[in-house]
Amino acid sequence: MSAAAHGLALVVLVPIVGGALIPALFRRFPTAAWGFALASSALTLAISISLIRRLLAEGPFSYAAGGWPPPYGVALHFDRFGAAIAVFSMITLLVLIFSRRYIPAVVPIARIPLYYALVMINLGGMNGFLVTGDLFNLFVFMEVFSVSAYALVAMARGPQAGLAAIKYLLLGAVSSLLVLFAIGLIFAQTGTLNMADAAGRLDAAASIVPTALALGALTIGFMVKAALFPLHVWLPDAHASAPAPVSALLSAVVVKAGVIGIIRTLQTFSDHGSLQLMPLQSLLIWLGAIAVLWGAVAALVQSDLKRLLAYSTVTNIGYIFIGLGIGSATAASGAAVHIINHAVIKAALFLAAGALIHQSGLRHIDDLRGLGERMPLSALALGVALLAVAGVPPTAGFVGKWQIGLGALETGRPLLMGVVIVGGLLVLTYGVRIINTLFFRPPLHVRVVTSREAPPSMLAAILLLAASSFLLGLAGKPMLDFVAPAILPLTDTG
Amino acid sequence: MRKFLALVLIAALGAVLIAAVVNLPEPGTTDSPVHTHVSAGYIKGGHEAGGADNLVTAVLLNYRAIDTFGEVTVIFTALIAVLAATSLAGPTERSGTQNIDLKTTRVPVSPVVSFVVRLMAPFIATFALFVMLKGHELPGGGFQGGVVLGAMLILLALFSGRTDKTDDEELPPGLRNWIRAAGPLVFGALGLTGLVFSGWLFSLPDHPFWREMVMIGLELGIGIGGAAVLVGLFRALREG
Amino acid sequence: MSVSDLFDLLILALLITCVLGIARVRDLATAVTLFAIYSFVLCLLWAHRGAPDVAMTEAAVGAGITAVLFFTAIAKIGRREK
Amino acid sequence: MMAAIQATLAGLLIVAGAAFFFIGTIGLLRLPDFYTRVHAVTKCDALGAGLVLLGLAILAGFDGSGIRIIALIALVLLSSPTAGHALARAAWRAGLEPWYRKSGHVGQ
Repeated sequence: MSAAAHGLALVVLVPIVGGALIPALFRRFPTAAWGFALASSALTLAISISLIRRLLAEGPFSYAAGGWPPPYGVALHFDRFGAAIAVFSMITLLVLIFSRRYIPAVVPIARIPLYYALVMINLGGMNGFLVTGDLFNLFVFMEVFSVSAYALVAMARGPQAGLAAIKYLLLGAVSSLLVLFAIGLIFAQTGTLNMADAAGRLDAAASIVPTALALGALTIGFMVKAALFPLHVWLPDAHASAPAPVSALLSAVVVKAGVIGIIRTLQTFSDHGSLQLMPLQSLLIWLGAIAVLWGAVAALVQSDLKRLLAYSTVTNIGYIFIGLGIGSATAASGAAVHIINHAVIKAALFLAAGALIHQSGLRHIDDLRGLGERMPLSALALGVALLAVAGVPPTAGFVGKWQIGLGALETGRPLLMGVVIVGGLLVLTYGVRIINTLFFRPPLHVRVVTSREAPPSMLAAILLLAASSFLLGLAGKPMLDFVAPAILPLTDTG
Repeated sequence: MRKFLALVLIAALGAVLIAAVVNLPEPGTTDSPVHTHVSAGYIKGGHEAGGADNLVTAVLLNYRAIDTFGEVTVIFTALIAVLAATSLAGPTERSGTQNIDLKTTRVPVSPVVSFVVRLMAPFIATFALFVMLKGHELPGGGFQGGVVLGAMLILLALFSGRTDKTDDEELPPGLRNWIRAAGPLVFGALGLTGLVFSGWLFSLPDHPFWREMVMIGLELGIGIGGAAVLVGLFRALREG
Repeated sequence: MSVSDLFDLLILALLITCVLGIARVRDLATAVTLFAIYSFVLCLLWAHRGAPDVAMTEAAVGAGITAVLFFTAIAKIGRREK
Repeated sequence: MMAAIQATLAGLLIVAGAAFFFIGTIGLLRLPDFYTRVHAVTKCDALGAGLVLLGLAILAGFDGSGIRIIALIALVLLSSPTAGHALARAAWRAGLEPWYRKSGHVGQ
């Protein structure tokens, strides 16, 4: 039992307890909450890096919370999908750095500690969701990050954010109930909540009907959380009206929980002998393909920058699901890498857009003309991230999309390759349009002329993320190799 | 038309749910997996290993403590969420004009009700504490005691006849935030003590006396924290 | 069918009646009252099925605190559904 | 002998309590306005539940659970009239007019 394994429980414990402490500690000094949140997320990041080091040395490992062996206790499990917690912690850290100057401008000062508490609790819930090996525990941590996400959306001022938060809350609550119902069905069939144990015992269950329905309910529930077409309706409103750092967090990190949830579902049910996952996977391909095209076209017609970015998330979630649906080693590892790469790119996009909007006070794309001259670094970061999200080589967005397209060709689906390419071109179209607007059009709005470059704390986060969304493309091969062992068990399902 | 569509959707969903449930193993039969697998292990080992006569408490605080940690976090987050969302009005509109209107329209509290509520409050509080402290032996526990305590406090806030004063005077605000976070915090403490005493995070001490003490501490944290959260929700909704 | 089963059936019928009522009424205060009744009946079901822990929580939260919270919210937004 | 008396007494009390419940419920359905219905329903709670509980207490004997039931009776006797009072008072404050017979119909 090396010390690193305790980290599996600590990546949950540290951010949540840190978050719970913030309102109590910083009631008198609201702005000081920033430093504390930063410190505890840095600690979380350090712990998750130590977990990855152990993973590389020894392979996947488990931790029995409370010392109770599974299936009696809750087993936490760390595999190569779980390694995403390091990236998510990193993004949360950068979002927190960005928030330092941004949040006091949009949140009443007395509520600032609440914002930091919610961000930390959200991080803890995400980490718990990613590392748990237990179905009910999965649900509990899903609730932790969902409830905090609803509240974070509602933090923005104005009735629009409130309505968006309520829409998000309603759909999210229905999806949570579906997941809970499915967990109940699985428990009634197998008598266990441990995922590995349940996977082994599903075959012996008396009837296949509840098992199949549990699979369906889990898939639909997680599809809502992942905002896969046609269950994405909550996403554009929520992500467009939330404060910029919250949009970054939600689009980059929180929707990925739904994707990981589907991966865990496929893992659990892939052992089931008589249950064919084939129809589910072709459903995922179809929905993913529609999502790619729908998201790209809807983004093209948006005039609001943040709404456009929100639709771009719909597109990218579509890509990931195409990859998972194809299920071949090439495509699925591409999808897994795209989970990470899109997280980095989308965080860069939303933070850069947030900086532009915050400094100029304008959010319509046409109003932003010529802002590139006034805020060169933020605008440049937005441009790089836009190219990355379109999948221009050698940026980070290219790796995943290329692999997914390759996988489509390998499995004899040239049409799907076409969808991947067309989607990329559509994204490139609006990307170039925005870059053109920012840099090569004369200013139209008077506020553009008086805007100044974002403060250093915002710039640091934006530039780091934009640089990573460029450089991660060069690290494509090692990343693909890293996720490959985790993907293998998924690939026999097809 | 929309009504009809909704009806069809609900009926389809209902049919699916019913189809799933009727195909489940019969509830109550001794050989269904629910009773033979993990639960059987709890029943066999729960008393000694779990350290509580009430198996529900043993599962909540011992076997699946990390789940309970998540649950108290959700409760705490719900309060934070409501507090955050009530800032929707923005800082300028929050100057008590609305409250003054409410006060003038509010019916004064009946002296009879106020007297009876204040007469019964100590009994309810005693019961709530009893439920919390005895949760490891009898039905009950932190969550149950907490909601009873919270209900009592809300009842007092509604009827104590002190509507002219703000509730802020009941507890110093600094302390209030600590108490609201009590649930997650006691589990944080459990995480660390578990590591010190038995080498696992979220584990209870092996010694029966200390285990009982830790369990009571957890129940009190869950209960008092939960009650504070409920009162906070009530206050946020009334004033926010 | 034993008396115990009949009791369950009666409670289930009451639950469904309450839910239909909640869906039909336009007055929010009535809906909340019906919801409190629903919770209380459900509490009986929990107690009868041997889950006193859950029954106690349901009685306090469902029939007590949520009703108060709902009424507090209704006091702000008005009691008629638009 | 003792047990028989106990059981008979308890049975009588429980039946009496049930009768109050029955009458109270009829009152709830048949009485003309809010105030009279509150009047009927409060009888259900206070006397109906009180008598049933008293019967149960006699059946249980004066050990732990019997004493607990007595405490319950005290609570019911306190809370039920208070609830009735609060309901009627709220209705009155809200401006609900009590029902009374129109003068032309008196005595019919």
